Amino acid sequence: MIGLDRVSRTFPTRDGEVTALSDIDLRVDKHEFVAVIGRSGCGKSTLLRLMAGLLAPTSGTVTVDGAPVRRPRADVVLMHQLPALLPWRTALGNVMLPVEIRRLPRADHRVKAAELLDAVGLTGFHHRHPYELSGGMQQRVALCRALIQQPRVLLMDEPFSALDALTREELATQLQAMHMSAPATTVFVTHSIAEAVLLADRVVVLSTRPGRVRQVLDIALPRPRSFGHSAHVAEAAGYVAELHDLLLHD
Amino acid sequence: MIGLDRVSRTFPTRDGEVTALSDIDLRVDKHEFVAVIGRSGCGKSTLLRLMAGLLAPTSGTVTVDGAPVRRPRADVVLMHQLPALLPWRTALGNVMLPVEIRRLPRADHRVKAAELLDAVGLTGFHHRHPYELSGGMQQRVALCRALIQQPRVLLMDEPFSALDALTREELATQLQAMHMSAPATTVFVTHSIAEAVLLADRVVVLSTRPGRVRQVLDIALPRPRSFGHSAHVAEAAGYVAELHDLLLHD
Amino acid sequence: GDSGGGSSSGDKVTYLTAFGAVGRDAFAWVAQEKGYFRDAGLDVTIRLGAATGENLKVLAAGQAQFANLDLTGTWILAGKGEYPDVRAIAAIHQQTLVSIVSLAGAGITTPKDLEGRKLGAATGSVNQLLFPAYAKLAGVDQARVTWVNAPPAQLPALLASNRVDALSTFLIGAKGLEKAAGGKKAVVLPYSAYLPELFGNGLIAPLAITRDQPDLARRFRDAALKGLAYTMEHPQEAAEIMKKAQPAADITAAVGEITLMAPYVKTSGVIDRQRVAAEIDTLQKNGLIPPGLTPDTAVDFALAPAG
Amino acid sequence: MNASRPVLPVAGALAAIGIWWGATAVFGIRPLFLPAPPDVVAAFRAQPGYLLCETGATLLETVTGFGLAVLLGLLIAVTLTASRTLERAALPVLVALNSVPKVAVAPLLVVWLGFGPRPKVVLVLLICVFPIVVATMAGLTSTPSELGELSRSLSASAWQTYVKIRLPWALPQVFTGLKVAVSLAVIGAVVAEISNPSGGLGAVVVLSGMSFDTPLAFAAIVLLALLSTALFYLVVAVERLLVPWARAIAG
Amino acid sequence: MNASRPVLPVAGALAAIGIWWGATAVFGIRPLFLPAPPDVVAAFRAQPGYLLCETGATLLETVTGFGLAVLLGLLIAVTLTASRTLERAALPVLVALNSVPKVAVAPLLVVWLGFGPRPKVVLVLLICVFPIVVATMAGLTSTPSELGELSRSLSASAWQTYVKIRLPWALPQVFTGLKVAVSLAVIGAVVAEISNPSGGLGAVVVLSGMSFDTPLAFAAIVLLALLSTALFYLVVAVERLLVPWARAIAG
Ligand SMILES: Nc1ncnc2c1ncn2[C@@H]1O[C@H](COP(=O)(O)OP(=O)(O)OP(=O)(O)O)[C@@H](O)[C@H]1O
Ligand SMILES: Nc1ncnc2c1ncn2[C@@H]1O[C@H](COP(=O)(O)OP(=O)(O)OP(=O)(O)O)[C@@H](O)[C@H]1O
Ligand SMILES: [Mg+2]
Ligand SMILES: [Mg+2]
Repeated sequence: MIGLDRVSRTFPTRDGEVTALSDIDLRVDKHEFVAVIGRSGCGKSTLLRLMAGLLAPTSGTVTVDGAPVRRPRADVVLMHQLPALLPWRTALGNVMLPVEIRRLPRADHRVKAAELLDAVGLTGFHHRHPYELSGGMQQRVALCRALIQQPRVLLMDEPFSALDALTREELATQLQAMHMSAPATTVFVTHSIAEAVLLADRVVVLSTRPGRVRQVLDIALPRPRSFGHSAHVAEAAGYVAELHDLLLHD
Repeated sequence: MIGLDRVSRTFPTRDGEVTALSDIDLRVDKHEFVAVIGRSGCGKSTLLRLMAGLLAPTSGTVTVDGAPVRRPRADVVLMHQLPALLPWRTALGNVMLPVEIRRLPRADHRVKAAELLDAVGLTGFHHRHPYELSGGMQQRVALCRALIQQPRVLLMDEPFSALDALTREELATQLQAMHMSAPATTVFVTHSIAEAVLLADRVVVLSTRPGRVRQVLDIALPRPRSFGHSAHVAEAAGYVAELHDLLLHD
Repeated sequence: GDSGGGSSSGDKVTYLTAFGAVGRDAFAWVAQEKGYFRDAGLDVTIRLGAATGENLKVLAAGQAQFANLDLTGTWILAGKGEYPDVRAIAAIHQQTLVSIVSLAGAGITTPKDLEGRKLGAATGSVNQLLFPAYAKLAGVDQARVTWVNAPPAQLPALLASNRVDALSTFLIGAKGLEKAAGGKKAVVLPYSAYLPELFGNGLIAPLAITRDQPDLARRFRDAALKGLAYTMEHPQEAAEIMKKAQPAADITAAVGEITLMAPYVKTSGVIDRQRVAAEIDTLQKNGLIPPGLTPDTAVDFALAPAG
Repeated sequence: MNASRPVLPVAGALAAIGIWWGATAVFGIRPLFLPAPPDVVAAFRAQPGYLLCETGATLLETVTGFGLAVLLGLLIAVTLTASRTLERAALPVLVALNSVPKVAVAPLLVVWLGFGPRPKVVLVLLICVFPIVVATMAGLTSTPSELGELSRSLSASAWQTYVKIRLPWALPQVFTGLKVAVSLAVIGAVVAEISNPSGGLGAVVVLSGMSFDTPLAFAAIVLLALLSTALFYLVVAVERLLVPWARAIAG
Repeated sequence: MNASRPVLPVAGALAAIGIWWGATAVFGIRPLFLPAPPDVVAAFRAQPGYLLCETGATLLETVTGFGLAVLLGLLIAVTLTASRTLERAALPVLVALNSVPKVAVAPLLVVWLGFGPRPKVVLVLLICVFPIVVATMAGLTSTPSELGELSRSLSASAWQTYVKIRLPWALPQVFTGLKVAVSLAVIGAVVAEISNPSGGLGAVVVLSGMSFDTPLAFAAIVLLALLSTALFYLVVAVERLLVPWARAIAG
């Protein structure tokens, strides 16, 4: 579904070029859930923006469905690392933005938007503006805005970073359920190794400066998975430890 | 050192008032390290902004050193949940901002700023502007900007939220070392229970809507502590489990 | 644009032209260039004037000591008590040059033809104020004439574009109008045909000068009139002298003006008391000024050449 | 704070009038140059109907021209920011055209458009449009990069990007342009009326100036100032209504 | 893209000239109303030295007045945004004063300040200062709340807050004001010169108008347009130099 072929990306700066990503080869299959982990600044966001068609690779090619990605596609949705909410719209209005832009039926999606906001714990905050919401609340609004589009490819950049441990677990569990019932091809950047192990079919570990694929780990655990209370707790802990070591010895 | 006396804070909104914090009684002693945890939107940021003198309580009083807080004090430093970097200054320039504003000796602090940036892993990025940095890098610059002030009271709002697990651990460990060698009175909002247990003398658990102090837990572990590799691993795990339960049954 | 003389000796005075730098004002630059001012012990700075009212304000504010102004306009204002503290010290145009100007083919050959037509004039100019008197004498039903106000510089374009049928303006502008209208001949109906007692431009000074420094005024008057005499004799050279000081001036138009105004100029600058009295009488009879103005409060006859 | 609402501006106005009055008295300035406030009030009270009627004429021209300028200005700004090529080719021409002094254009407009209100409306339009274009362009090109990426990643059409994201974001800056433009609008109307004094307060200024009735001229100028201030605060009110969020996110 | 750098603006200018020329030819417009480009070029070539010298005079007045307006405008804006009370009291007066038509003020300035360059510089100042004030105030009050909190929590003095945070943040919007103001500056100089034609391109316009030399007037107007455009792009260049980050964070 998504293919990266010897992809590199550099940024020009005043004192020479910075190589964010170098020589990335990666395939994400249809309906697959791939988690990406790596140290801060290793190029995770850059990777997602390449897949989303927001950045062009300096060399190599990025394809979706075999077609080179030249610009953003309607069936690929990126949830940005920052909430990027429109300050003049309420929470609900922000979630409805893609619906309006893609000209989807409004009435249906309004109901769905409200359901999504309730599901992430924002009952009672539908009509608040972003500046009236806490950081974590804003991030959840952005999450709803991505989910309402039901894209074929979902790219998420640290979607839970501003959330407390428990909300994070709840939302990760919901995301897993959604992925099982109606799977979208998902690339999920996270800082939480446990989250990656919970959600992903495969975990891609990036090394730092320049960002390269250090290792790809298959998570062979049955679904639904859960945090620490399942029969496979030992296996899961093993994956976590392995990923931890991989990051540590970058 | 810091005292909150029956403090409440409400925000006016179009459809009535929202109570962010209600009836908070809290004392933070000199050189104490207090961690605050709670679900997203429970009022953690509001709490810190009250202590920093950026918000006035709707009722009750906030004191630092026995004096009511009416405006920001020079000896209290808040690290905001957002990086809030000046886009026209480089990383180093941003770290130097408080030095310039407080008219501290520049040359000395320039060296110190560079050391701090190196310590958080930003070697080679001193002269980059914020838009050339990744999200986690920006947050680390903001951290350095808070630390360079060597305040008597340090208020940190999710300082590591944009960082990967390992960088987080490293920085938490460094923060612990700093606190041991030159202790500042610290209030530390975090989403990571493990981090709270690692760093704090006491952990304050807030409940949601309205935010109240649900429980205050003393962490009676010897320092220096570490993540999972110490002699007290079982005790630490016990604290983590207890806090987890407290949050879960909010 | 500063035409101040090179010599630093002599009394410093500022002189305002009547209307920018056109033919009727050329004599000032001639007097400057030929050294008449210098010979009279004057160090004159020539400033470009605008409308009568603005020039009067500048005189009143003490920013200039002498000006070339429309005497009739000045006296109307003085008569209304708006600005009594100035005195004429010489006449440049013995009769008013105000005229009705239209283009050949517009069908305006007599004053009577103006009925039912649109007439343009400079906003608030004396031309309009004088028209009722003119109309009465010329037998025109002034109620049937429509007036349109416009800034002076805009008038030719209005006529040339047929936005108005005729203008009330100085006849010496007729040459320029012909040029503007693409060579069409101008038809000129001077007010002086019916109102011969009205004066045109003249030299004016504030009372403070005429009363307290009559010698200065006399020296200035004589030097300026000498320039005027030379100008009337050598229109081409006068225009060229002006052009040298004011490159935006147009030689052909200036020569045309000087030639056209010649019949109305007496280089002696004489102001006849009887005619001043007659003019004041006409102005009062037509309700343009209340009673009160006398020839002696309009003209300083000690300074004005008597013949 | 709230009790002082109308007090402060009134105090400011009174202070200004006081300074003016004091100056005329202390320096003994003649009414011809600068009439004292009572002279001006007297001039107004002599013919209030006439003055108010002319105020209405000026208001109509101003508002019509300003309204057209807003439409045209937004259109130009959107067009120029939509295409970098177009901007580079057209902006210099626009700047050059704008710098042609309107005072010089006014007579030509009468020649072309006649004596009615049209040349006046057009002059108002001409004088207003540039600040609106410049401010709107600045606003449209200041969309934060994350919002820009958002709209691109939503595959929003150019039109949608403008309507849903860039234009709302630009609104606070558009209003900067509108505030500057609205006060120029009144000036534009007056310039046109001075050049073609067939009505409006500009005509009052120039005609009374010609007849040396400076108090009447000042009465007209005071009315112009009031008109302009009222329109300015009307724009401010519309801004408060349309972009309350801008003040909420500013600190 | 880079190769086309000078091509595009030149193409735009040529297109504009083409339209102008075509219009004069097709509609048979007489040079009195609108001279064709060759007439204007001829008028320029007849006395280039004179015209360039007058351009210099206008330039000097414009730049001096504009420079003073920048200083004064920033000062006023900082003062008014520093105190809400002051703003509420003084802004209406400022708006009212600004709406007094400058054309009406020009003759008075001559009366008060004489014939030298002073009344012209003052008129430029008067006409420029308002857009700068409005835009700077808008910029200064748009500091994002997190930066506002940052400076408050650093206990920055009012002066430091302005110099280190609010003013740099406002710079892009200040430049919006400067761009509008600089083109008004030229107009202000011309208005002053028209009312007191003792030098400068405005004097050329009015004097050549008096002697019906429309091509010369247009040569002066074209020079004015060039002057204004050059100053505008100078401001743009300074903006690029001072606020490169603004374009970097916009998307
Ligand atoms: N516009 C840019 N200009 C210059 N350098 C850039 C730019 N964008 C990214 N970089 C650099 O590219 C590298 C990777 O950045 P990226 O944002 O992809 O990191 P990341 O893995 O998402 O980090 P984080 O976890 O902190 O968000 C960093 O070193 C960053 O400095
Ligand atoms: N300016 C405001 N206007 C209205 N409501 C506000 C405002 N600021 C905060 N709130 C409300 O106060 C509550 C607490 O917000 P706060 O930002 O303190 O939460 P938090 O604990 O920091 O959350 P997070 O972990 O998501 O950052 C939230 O319900 C929020 O909606
Ligand atoms: Mg990132
Ligand atoms: Mg928070």
